[in-house]
Amino acid sequence: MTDPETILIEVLRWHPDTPEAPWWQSYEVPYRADATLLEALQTIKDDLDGTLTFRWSCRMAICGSCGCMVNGRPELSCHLLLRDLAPGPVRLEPLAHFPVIRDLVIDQQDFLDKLPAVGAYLVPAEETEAAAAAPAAPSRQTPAQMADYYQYAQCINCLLCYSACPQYGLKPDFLGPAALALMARHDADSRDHGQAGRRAARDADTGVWDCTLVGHCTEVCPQGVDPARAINRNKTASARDYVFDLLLPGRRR
Amino acid sequence: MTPLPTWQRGMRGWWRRDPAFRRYLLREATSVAIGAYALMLLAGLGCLVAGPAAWQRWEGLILSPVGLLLQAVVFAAAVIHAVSWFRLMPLTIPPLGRPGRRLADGAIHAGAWAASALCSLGLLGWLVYGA
Amino acid sequence: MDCDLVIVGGGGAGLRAALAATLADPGLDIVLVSKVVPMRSHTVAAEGGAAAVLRDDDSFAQHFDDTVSGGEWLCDQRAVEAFVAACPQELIQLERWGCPWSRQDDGRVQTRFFGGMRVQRTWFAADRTGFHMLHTLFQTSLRHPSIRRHDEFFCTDLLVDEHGLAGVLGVDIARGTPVLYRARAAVLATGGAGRVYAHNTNAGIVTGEGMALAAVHGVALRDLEFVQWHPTALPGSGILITEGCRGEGGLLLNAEGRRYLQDYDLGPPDPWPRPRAMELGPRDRLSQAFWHEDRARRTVTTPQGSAVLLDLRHLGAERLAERLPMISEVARRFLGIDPVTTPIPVRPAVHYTMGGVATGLDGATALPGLFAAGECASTGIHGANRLGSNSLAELLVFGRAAGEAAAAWSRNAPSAAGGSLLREAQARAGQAYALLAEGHQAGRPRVAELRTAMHAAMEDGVGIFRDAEGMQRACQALAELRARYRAGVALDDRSRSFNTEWLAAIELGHALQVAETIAHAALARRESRGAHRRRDAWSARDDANFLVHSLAYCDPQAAPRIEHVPVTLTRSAPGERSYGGAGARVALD
Amino acid sequence: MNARFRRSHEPLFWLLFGAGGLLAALVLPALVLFTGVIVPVARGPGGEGLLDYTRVLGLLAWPGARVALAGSIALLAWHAAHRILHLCHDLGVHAGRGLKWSCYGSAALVSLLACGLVILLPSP
Ligand SMILES: Cc1cc2nc3c(=O)[nH]c(=O)nc-3n(C[C@H](O)[C@H](O)[C@H](O)COP(=O)(O)OP(=O)(O)OC[C@H]3O[C@@H](n4cnc5c(N)ncnc54)[C@H](O)[C@@H]3O)c2cc1C
Ligand code: SF4
Ligand code: F3S
Ligand code: FES
Repeated sequence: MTDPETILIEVLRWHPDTPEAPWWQSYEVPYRADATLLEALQTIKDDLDGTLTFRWSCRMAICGSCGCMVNGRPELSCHLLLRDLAPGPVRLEPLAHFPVIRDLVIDQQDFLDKLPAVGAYLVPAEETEAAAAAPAAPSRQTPAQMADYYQYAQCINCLLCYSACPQYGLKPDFLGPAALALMARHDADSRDHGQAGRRAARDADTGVWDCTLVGHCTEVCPQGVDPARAINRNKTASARDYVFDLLLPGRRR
Repeated sequence: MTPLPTWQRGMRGWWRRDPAFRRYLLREATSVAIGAYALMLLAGLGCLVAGPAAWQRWEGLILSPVGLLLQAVVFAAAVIHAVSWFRLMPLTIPPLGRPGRRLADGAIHAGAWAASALCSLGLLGWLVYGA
Repeated sequence: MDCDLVIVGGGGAGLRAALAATLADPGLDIVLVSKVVPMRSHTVAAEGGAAAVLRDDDSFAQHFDDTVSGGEWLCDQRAVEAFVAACPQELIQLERWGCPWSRQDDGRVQTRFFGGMRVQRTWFAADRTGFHMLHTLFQTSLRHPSIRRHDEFFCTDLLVDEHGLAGVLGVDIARGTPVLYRARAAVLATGGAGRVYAHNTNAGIVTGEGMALAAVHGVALRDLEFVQWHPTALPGSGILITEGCRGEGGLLLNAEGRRYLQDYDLGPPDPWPRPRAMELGPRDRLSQAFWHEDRARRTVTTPQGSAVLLDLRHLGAERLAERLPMISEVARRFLGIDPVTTPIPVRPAVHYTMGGVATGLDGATALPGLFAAGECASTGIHGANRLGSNSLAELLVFGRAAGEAAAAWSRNAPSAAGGSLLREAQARAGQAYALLAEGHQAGRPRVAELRTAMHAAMEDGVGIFRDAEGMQRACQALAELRARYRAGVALDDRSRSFNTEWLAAIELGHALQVAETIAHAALARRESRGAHRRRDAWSARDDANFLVHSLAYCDPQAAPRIEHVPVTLTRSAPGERSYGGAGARVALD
Repeated sequence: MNARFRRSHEPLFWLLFGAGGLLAALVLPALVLFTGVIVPVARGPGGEGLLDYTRVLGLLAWPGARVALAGSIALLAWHAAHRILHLCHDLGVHAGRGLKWSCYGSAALVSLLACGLVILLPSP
C-alpha cells in the first residue's frame, strides 16, 4: 500500500458566540506516516485555520493536555501516529462528558475541584512545624512497599478515563476514576497518615459507590493506572468499614 | 465572575459510542435472566409446598419448549456472568499476600475457576446421586 | 483584584515558591497564576533526576567543583555554595511530601550518575522525575487554601510605580477578559525560552515570556548567550531521550559503530563507568562532538535528519523496564523500535537556557518587589553550561528562597497604588487587545510565518557553533522580524474566548525579544566558553577579558544593550576544564 | 472537606449483590444445566425423573439443603434487583426513590417468601 498524500481530519467545533450551532469542519492535511495527530492539528492551526482551538504542551504524553475523542475513543492526540489512523477520515470531538469551552477545549474545573476533595495529597507523619520545616533524612520505603501504590501514582490527569466512564457522564458529581485512583495512591503509600481524612469521600455515594465497574476507564488510560481496580478495591474496604461500624457502634463518627 | 459559557452534550444513546459499553450493558443485563431464574425456583418451591399436583405442573412448565428456551437464555447469561465476574474479580478484592509478593491476577483467576468447577461438580453430584 | 503576592508560573519553581511563601506566612493571600494548569507545566517533562549530595562518598565540595568546572568558571561561586548546601534539604522535603524517589532494596533513596558529575548524585523517580516532583508539589499545594490558583490565566505585563512592582496584568484565557492583580510582590517562575529555536526538547509553552516581562521594565537579562543543546533528542520532534540513559550505561555510537566521544578528549572508552568521561561527559562537549561527526558525515541518516545511535541494548530488558520505562515507551511509540534490540537514533536539540532574569540569592531582581526563580531566572549557578539534574534541584532551592523573600517583602511593602495604576493598567492591556482588534488587516504576516523565520534565524546564526558573521546575520534578521511584528500580525481568530492564536501572537512578541537578546549577547562575547562556541577568531576561552557575566538591557524599539560585569569567585580559581581520562573509575553499586 | 459527603448505604445492597453474584458465578451454570438439560435427558427406565416429587423432598430433607435453597433464591434475587436498578439508571430511566423501593422491595419479598416456603415444606 502506498502512503496517501493527505489525510482528512474532521473536527466537531463549537464557539460560545454561536452557542446553538456546533458544526463539523473538515481539513485536508498533508500525510506523513510518523507524524502525530497533534502535529496534524498544529499544521491546521499554523497554515490553514488559526481559529481551530485545542490544548497541548509537552507533545510527549506526559502533561495530559491534549486529550480528545478520536473516532469515538478518548485519546491523547500527541500519542497517536497518523500511520495508525490512515487512511482516515479521522473524526475528532472534545472529550466526552465535559462541558465544552470551545472546539476541542473542555472545562476541567470539575476535576480540579475534586482533587482536594478526595485528599489527593500525602499527609506526612510529623506535623509539628519544626520537624516539617527541616526533615533530617529521607524516610525509608522499600521497592516492595512502593509497588503497592506506584501504578496509581502514574496518573497524568489527562481525564481520558472520565470521558470513558458513562457513570461520570450520567452523574457529574461522581468523583470519578482518576481522583479515586489518586485517593487510593495516597492511602496505599506507607508514608501516608491521611487515610482517615479520605474516608468520607470514599464512602459517599459520589465516592466509590457511583462506579458500576464499567471498566472502560482502565482500558483507555494511557499510563496503565487502572483506576477501575483502585475504585473497586476501595469498595470492598468501604463495605468492610460499613459493616464494622454497624456492628460496633461508636467505632467511628 | 460570570459563569463560563459552555456547551454541555447529553448522554442520549451513549452505549452506541463504543462496543465496550454494549459489552458492559450485556453483562448487566444478565441479571434479568438470573432474576427470572430465581423467580422460577421460587415458584417451584411454592409448588413443592402446595403438593405433588402443583409440583408436576411446575415440572411440566420448565420442561416445556418455552421453559427450556428460557433456561437456554439463563444458561447463556449465567456463563457470561461467570466469565465477566471472575475476570473482574482481582479488581475487587483487596491485595492478597505481602508487599512485594502480591498474588498475581492470573492466580486469582485460576483459583476462582477451580472453585467454580469444584462447587459445580459437588452440586451436580448431589443433585444426581444424592438421596 | 488585590492580593499580597502573585506568583507567575505553576511549574516546579512557582509551586515551590508558593508553598514556601504560605509556610513562611500562612496569613498571606497568594495568587498562583499560570497559563496552563500547573501539572501541564514543562517541569512535568523532566526525566533524568535532581542532584543533591546524599552518599557517603560525596561532599558539598565535590558538587561545588563539578558544577563550577561544568559551567567553565562562569558560575557565581557564592550562589553555587549556597545551592549545593541547600539541595539535600529540599529533596528530602519533597520526599516527605510524597515524591516516589526510586529506592534501593533496603528502602534508602537510590542515586544515579549524570553527565559531568563525579559521584552518583542524581536522585531520580524512574525516568519521570520531573513528573513526580511536579505532581508532588501540586498535590501538596492543594493542602493550602491560602494559595488561590488562577489556572489558564496568561500574564501579559507587569505594572510598576515609584515604589517598585505594583501589580501584574493578565488575561483570563477562557473568557478573554483582562485581569489586574494589584500586589506589591511577584515571583516570576515562567520557565525557559527553548521554543525560540526550531529543534528543541521543550514543551510548547516554553516561550520565554517571564524574561521579556521583566526586561521590558529595565531588569537585566544575564548570560542569555548560553543556550544548552541536549545531545540526545529524537530527530524531528526533539523529544528528549534522557541523560539518565547514559547514566545507566548507555553508549553513543556513530555510523561506523565507534564510540566517537573518545576522539574528542573524552576517552578512554572504558567498558563503563568512568564518571565525567565519554558518555558521562557534559552536554556542551557532547553536542559539539556531534556537530563535528555530522560534518565529517559519520552520522546515520533518518527521515528527520542526521543522527548518532544511543545503544541501550546491553542493559537488558529488565533494567530498561525498571529504570527507563518511559524512554522505552517513547522509542516504541514514536520510532517503532524496541531499545532492547535496537539502538535509538538521537541528535542534539535546544534544551535549556542557562541565562535569565538576573537575581540575587533570594531571587530578588533589580526591580523592588519583583522576584524570579527557576529556569527564567539566572542566579548564576549554571555558568556557561548547566549540568544535568542541577536544574530540578535549582527550582526547589531558589523557588523556596524567592517565595520566602517575596513573602517577607510583601509584608513590609507600601500599600497598593491607587487610580493612576488603574489607568496605566488599562493603557497596557490595551496594547494586547489592539493586536486582537487589528488582526484582520490585510498583508500582515501570520504568527507561524514570523515564528518560522525566527527559528531559522536562530538555528542559522546562534547554533551549537557560532561565528561573528552568522550572529550578525541573526541580529539583523531578528531586528527586522521585530519591526514586522510591531507593524502587526494577521489573526484568523478575533474572538475572545480561548483565543490561542492571539496568545501565540503575544508569546511571539516576547520570544522575539528574547531571541534578539540571545543573539546580541552571543555576538558580544568574543571568546568560547561552555555552550558558547565560536569558530572564528574567538574560538578559545579568554579569562582575562571574558570571565564576566553579560547583562542585557532591552529596549522595546531598538536592539538590546549589552554590558559585562565580573563573576564572583570564592574558592575555585579558573582552571583547565578536563573530562575523560582524568576521572577515576568507580565500581557501580 | 468532609461536610460535602454523606455516607452511602450502598454497601449493604452491594454486599448482597456481590454474594449473589459470586454464588451465580460459582454454581448457576451447573444448576441450569441440571434443570434444563440433565433432568429432561436423564429419565430412568421406568420413566422416573430426577425431579420427581418425593425425590426432591428427599433431597431437601436435610435442613442444610433447605437453608441453601432459600438462601440461593434470595441472593440471586438481590443480585438481580441491584443490577436491574442500575441498568435502569444506565438506560436513562431515572432511578428515583420509587424505582429503588420497588427493586429492593421485590428482592426482600422474594427472600421472605423463600424463607417462609422452606419452613412450610413437608417432610418426605
Ligand atoms: C525534556 C526535558 C527534560 C529535563 N530533564 C531534566 C532533568 O532530568 N534534570 C534537571 O535538573 N532538569 C531537567 N530539565 C530542565 C528542567 O525541567 C527545567 O529547567 C525546569 O522544569 C523549569 O521549571 P520552571 O518551574 O522554571 O518552569 P516550567 O516548569 O516551565 O513552568 C513555567 C510555568 O510558567 C507558566 N507561564 C509561563 N509564561 C506564563 C505567562 N505569560 N503567564 C502565566 N503563566 C506563565 C507556565 O504556565 C508554567 O506553569 C529538563 C528539561 C526538559 C526540556
Ligand atoms: S487515570 Fe489514566 S486516563 Fe485517567 S487521568 Fe489518570 S492517566 Fe489519564
Ligand atoms: S469506567 Fe467508570 S464506572 Fe467505574 S470502573 Fe471505571 S469508573
Ligand atoms: S501534549 Fe502533553 S500529553 Fe499530549
